[in-house]
Amino acid sequence: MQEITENKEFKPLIVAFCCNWCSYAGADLAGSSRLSYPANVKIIRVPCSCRVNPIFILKAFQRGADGVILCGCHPGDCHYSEGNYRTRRRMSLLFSMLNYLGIEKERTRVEWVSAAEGAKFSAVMNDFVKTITALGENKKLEDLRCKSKN
Amino acid sequence: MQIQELVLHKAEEYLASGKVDRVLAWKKGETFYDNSPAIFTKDNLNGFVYNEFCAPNLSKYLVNESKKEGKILVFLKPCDTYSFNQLVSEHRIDREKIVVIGLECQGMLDEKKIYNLGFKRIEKVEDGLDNIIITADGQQVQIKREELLSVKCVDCKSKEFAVADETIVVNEMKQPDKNSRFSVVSELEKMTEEERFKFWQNELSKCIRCNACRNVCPACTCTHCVFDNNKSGIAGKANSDSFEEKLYHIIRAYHVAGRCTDCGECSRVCPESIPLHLINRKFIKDINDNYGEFQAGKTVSEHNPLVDYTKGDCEPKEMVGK
Amino acid sequence: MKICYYPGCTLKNQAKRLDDCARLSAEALGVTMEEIPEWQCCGGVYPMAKDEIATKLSSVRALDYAKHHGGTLLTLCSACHNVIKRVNNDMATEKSIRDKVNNYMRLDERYEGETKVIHYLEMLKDIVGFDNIKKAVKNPVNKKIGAYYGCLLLRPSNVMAFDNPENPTILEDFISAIGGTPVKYPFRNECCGAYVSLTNKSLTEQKSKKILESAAAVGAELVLTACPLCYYNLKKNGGDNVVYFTELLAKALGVTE
Amino acid sequence: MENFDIEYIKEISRTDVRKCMKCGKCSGRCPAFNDMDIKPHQFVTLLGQGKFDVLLKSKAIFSCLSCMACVERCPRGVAPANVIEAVRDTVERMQNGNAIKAEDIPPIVDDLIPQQLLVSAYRKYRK
Amino acid sequence: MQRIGVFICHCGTNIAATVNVEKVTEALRKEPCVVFADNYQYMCSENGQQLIKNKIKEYNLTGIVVCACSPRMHEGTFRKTAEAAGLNPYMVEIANIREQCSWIHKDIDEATEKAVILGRTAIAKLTLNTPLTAGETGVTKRALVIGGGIAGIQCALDIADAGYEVDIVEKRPTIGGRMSQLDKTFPTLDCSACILTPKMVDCAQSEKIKLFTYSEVEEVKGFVGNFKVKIKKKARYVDETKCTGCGVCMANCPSKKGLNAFNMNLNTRPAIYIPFAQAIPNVAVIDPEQCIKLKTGKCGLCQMKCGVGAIDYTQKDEYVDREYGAIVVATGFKPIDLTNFNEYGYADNKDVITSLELERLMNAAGPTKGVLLRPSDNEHPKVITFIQCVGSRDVSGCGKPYCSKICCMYTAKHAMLIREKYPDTEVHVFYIDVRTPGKNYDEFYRRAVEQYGVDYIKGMVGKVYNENGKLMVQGSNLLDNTQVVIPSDLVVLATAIEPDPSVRDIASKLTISIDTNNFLTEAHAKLKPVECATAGVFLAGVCQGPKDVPETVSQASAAASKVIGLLAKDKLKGNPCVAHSDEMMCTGCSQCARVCPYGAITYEDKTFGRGANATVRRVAVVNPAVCQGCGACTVTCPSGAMDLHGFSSSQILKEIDFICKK
Repeated sequence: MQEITENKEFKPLIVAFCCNWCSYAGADLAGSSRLSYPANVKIIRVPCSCRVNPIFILKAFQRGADGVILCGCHPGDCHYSEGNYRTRRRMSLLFSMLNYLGIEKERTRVEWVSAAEGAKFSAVMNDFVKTITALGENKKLEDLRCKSKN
Repeated sequence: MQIQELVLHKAEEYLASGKVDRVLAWKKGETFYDNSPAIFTKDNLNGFVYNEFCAPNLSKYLVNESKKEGKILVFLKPCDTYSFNQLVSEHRIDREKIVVIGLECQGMLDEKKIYNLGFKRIEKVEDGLDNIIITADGQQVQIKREELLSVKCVDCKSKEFAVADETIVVNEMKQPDKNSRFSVVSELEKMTEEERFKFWQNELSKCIRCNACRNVCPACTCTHCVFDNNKSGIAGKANSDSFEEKLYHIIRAYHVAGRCTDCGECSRVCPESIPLHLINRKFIKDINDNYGEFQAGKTVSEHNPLVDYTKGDCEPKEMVGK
Repeated sequence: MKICYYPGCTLKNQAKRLDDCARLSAEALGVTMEEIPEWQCCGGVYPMAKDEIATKLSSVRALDYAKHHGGTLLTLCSACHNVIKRVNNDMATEKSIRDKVNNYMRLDERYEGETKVIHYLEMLKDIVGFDNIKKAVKNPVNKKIGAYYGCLLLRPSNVMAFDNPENPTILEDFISAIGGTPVKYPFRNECCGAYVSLTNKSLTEQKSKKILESAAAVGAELVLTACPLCYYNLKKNGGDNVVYFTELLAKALGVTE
Repeated sequence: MENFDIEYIKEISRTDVRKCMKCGKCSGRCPAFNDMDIKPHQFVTLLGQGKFDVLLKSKAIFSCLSCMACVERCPRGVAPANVIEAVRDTVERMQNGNAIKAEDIPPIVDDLIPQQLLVSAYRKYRK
Repeated sequence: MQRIGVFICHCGTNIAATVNVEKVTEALRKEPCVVFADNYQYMCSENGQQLIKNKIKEYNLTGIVVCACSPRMHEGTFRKTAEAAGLNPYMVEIANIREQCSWIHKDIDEATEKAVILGRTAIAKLTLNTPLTAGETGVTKRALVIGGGIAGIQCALDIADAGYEVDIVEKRPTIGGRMSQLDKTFPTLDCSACILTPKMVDCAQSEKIKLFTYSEVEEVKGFVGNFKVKIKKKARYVDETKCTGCGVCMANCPSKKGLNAFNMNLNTRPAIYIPFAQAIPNVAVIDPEQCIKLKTGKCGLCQMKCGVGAIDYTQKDEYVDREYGAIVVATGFKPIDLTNFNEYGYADNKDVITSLELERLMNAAGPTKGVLLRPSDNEHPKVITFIQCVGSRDVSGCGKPYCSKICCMYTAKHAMLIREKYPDTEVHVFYIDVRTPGKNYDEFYRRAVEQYGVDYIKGMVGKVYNENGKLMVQGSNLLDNTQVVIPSDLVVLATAIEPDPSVRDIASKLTISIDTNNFLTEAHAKLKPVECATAGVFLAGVCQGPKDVPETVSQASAAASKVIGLLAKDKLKGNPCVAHSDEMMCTGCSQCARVCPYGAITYEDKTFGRGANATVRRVAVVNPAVCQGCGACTVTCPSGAMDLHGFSSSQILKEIDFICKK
């Protein structure tokens, strides 16, 4: 049980990339509906989930993120009609590769959140924080130079 | 007639007729194994060689060669032809300027494996098809070819020419077993995350960032590589810690994903013998398993699994760790 | 093929005919109903309250046995089917019930609603196939028959998933398969009065009579049921023409007199 | 000892009465409607209003046939039958108030009565 | 070196109650490049904006960060403010400290800390911003209206009236839509055809309007101002230009058993038919499923009888390519399928009908010539019971969760009309609530009760069954707490409506978002009710949400005014946040063009260097007018040559840095 007590102290840093049209609006709706999620979730707005370069995700881990989540419109609802389909392939392959290299598969996630799904956004973030908290700190993809700035 | 002579004849014939101005082939090096890519002209065919130590994939050299004036004859082994097609697809080489001669390949050899047999002084290595005849330390031994194959040839993907204007094949080439190619990837997949992490941590920590893999890779033909570009945010010339090793290899593999033909040059040239092809092959396996079989460079094509998609593609969570 | 079968107490007693005919017919259609050992009474009614655990254990025992013996549990009595299927749904979807039941039962492997519960009629429709029954019929029934579904097979439809709850057709299809002419009447899915017949006979009488009148109005010569309690209530209230559906099946197949 | 109150009924009923939009379809469908002092839709309303005593005095809890017609047809996903059963369970558990006693049974049993009926009635009317 | 001003908004107490704005101001003031930082109660107010403008000038700011509500709310506002003060509007960054901070966190310290981080991140991003200027594109001065119901008709007429060309694409053989099936309209009870058909005729006669009936939208390409649409004209097997609509073919057609969809399948029509007398265009069409000639090769009677030689059995589907500046979707609705509601006996009883079927039974052009006769035996029904909310407000999964909005009013209309025409008829209405918000609506409903004596019963029907030829309607009467059974001759179900199923396909072709009920999503529920998130696409009618005729017409006119506003422009200012390729790094590999959904990327052979050193390279070129700025190309580009203005890789990486900075 010691582990769990330790984890309680640990507040993971979550970087969430949200597409401007659906998921960022979903996050706004979560806000206007006062549906809370932990403050350690920080959102970066991108025009479309397909703007997210694997480099961004790796960089976030390097800088000390413990979990990275990418949110976009539901497949079929992309504002740019097909961006999220590309995201789906790219991230499937990237996350599969990260897992192949031994990175915990729970650390990366893709979720489709529409502009109407404020409740889903909040639920997803709460769940992701919970998952990452249980998983513990990101040690496998950290950059010690960045950590030393603590 | 031996294949080496046939190849040389072909080069001479084309040069003499004026159909081509230059020939891209291999040139004999100082030792028995270090044959390297070279340009030959009508006046200079010195050191022309084709034997079991001609592993380098010549396709990539055409990127620069085809920019120059005149026509070029290139010799490509079956696996090299895929890289050639891929580069044509990406408009990196000008097909019009090139004559492709496909060459028989029974699998190239790895000199390290010969040295590992324990010889002190190797005098001669001869190709006896199934067996390799080595004369060393005053004796002659025969070793099965499979045991000496270069890492890139161990799991040969195909003996078929994806493209060739002519071919030179003396002995029949045996089609490789398709299924064996992904067996090591599958084994790695079966390990736990921790085991895999250890495996790769150990392998990638050997990386000295010599960039040999990148320089040899036929898919890496960017004018300026992102790793050399200060604006990219990931520029870096040395591995300062374990993260950068991973970053470099993940991003490199990702950048060639869907375009990598699995030619294995990266692993062949790695001075630290890191099995880099296992990273690329994982992408290929994931693509095959989830988006349908795909072989980059099989044809000159607009398609690539990373630019295509279907509406019914699986979700990341359905693929990761499966 | 063999399927685990849960008969239930009434089928061992008052409704023996329902059971006997079902077994004979199934055998003739190539299905062996393997009665599961040491089954216990399902309780007759599904306990709806959230804290009802003990009353569900007998069903879970039967379900767990079937899970390890083919994965399917066949029922015949409508009441047993309703109780077992709904308990199974609780085990699959209600975490608090699932945990409590499993804590109590201490099975080698947790039971989480894995077993598929099918009613004898679903077996006829999906495993044997009504077309094959049609082919096997020796003595076509040749009567106008009103199917009486009652409540238990159909409702609640989100759990029972048996047929369209307001416009079911499976019994009518069955009737056609054995050579009868199905007649639809509006009260075929109304309640007969159920267990209230023990304490409020007039309510049951009123409900049952209405059903029988409704069937008679469309010219039904026989009324079919799958439930011993419906059978009783209807019989008690003038339904001399009420029969179990398996009785007709057995007759049509020529396995009984 | 359990604390029998309105919350107790709400808890064991496994249904959310706040979802009710007061359309009355449950009562429009109920086959035992005329035998009920409190009607199906009223059970839902009274539970929502917290009228514990009124619910406990209901006789209708013994008329409900558990036929599930009200549950089936509710457009809002409310289960009036669950409320009725929850009230009945509470009444029986509170007072140890069994609606039928063992000695009541023999006189009403006839030759044809199915076991199922006795078992069901026992389940419904005794705790 | 930039000179950045930071403006922190209290948003009244919306932000200030949870975020210590003073602390945030202090912290952000210390950030590099920041020369000014202050907070204010309402930054978006006139005074707040003035503050920003003053400080831009006073401190000679090169960029501003506003820590306030979501950029989706006021990014545009602050960009305009900056522009007014002489700053490039794209030198503005917003830190979302309301929706994504103060509103979701309770702990002041935690929220303040997060606000500081978000502010720092925005400042860091801003240090890499560059002034951007929007490009311009031309506008094709023609609009497309998809759907030829009252919404499409009104919209097209308004656009045409402003002098612009407009095409209507209608999948059925005639325009008119659902309204053409209605008998009378509430709350005035005018005859639907009388008010609709003149508008239909206007459409046909307008020089500006082109009708594509019996046609569908096959493919949509392009973007606002420049849509390219492929229209499929289905084969009518009748030459539209020759047919005079005389009807001789119909009279002679031997295959007469096709269900008449216009009459809700209550009667039949020949294989060659004109949907109804006032159809526009008044041209026959052959149903290929039913036509003997087309199915067997034999017959050909209509061709023989046609005086103008209009019949052409060899006609094929045709495709037409058209260009448009704007598109209006007005695809309308249909009543839901009643399979899940058989407690009302619709499947088993001919005399249980939907309200739309009743419209046809009451209409003079309907199957009964306007005499109300019940379908089973053509008798006058003496007792008619209406059931409201059939499938509406149903969250059980059987029906629709929303209120269909029109049923209360049309039921009152039906009840009233029946009582007026057949005073000996008894009319009952089961209702849950009567909803009549609208001008003269409640008065209308009350008239049905007070003047016409319609019996409204508060309660719902549980079962409808046939007993001795009477339809027994069993329901509750909640006001006297009884269960009633009304023996009726006709039962009318106020069936819920849902968007026409074709809308899904249209939505995906136009990339407009659609909700779980298949209604199209407007750009803003209150302030942009007829616009779509996709620029240049507008909505009208029930495809966006349940509406009655007056509301549909208003929305259609609103959409038309938006279209006219768009077409009136000669140039459209684009979004400057578009992709651009660094030609020094581009290898010309062509992957980017393959992922571009807009075809905005092309390649050029470009000469680099001079004289002997000159080399020719193939490089990507982005058309900024066509690019919509999704960024798909930036990730596909392995050499990092492709980047996106406003969301550049270095900006995003900087944001990551600052978010992760501990």
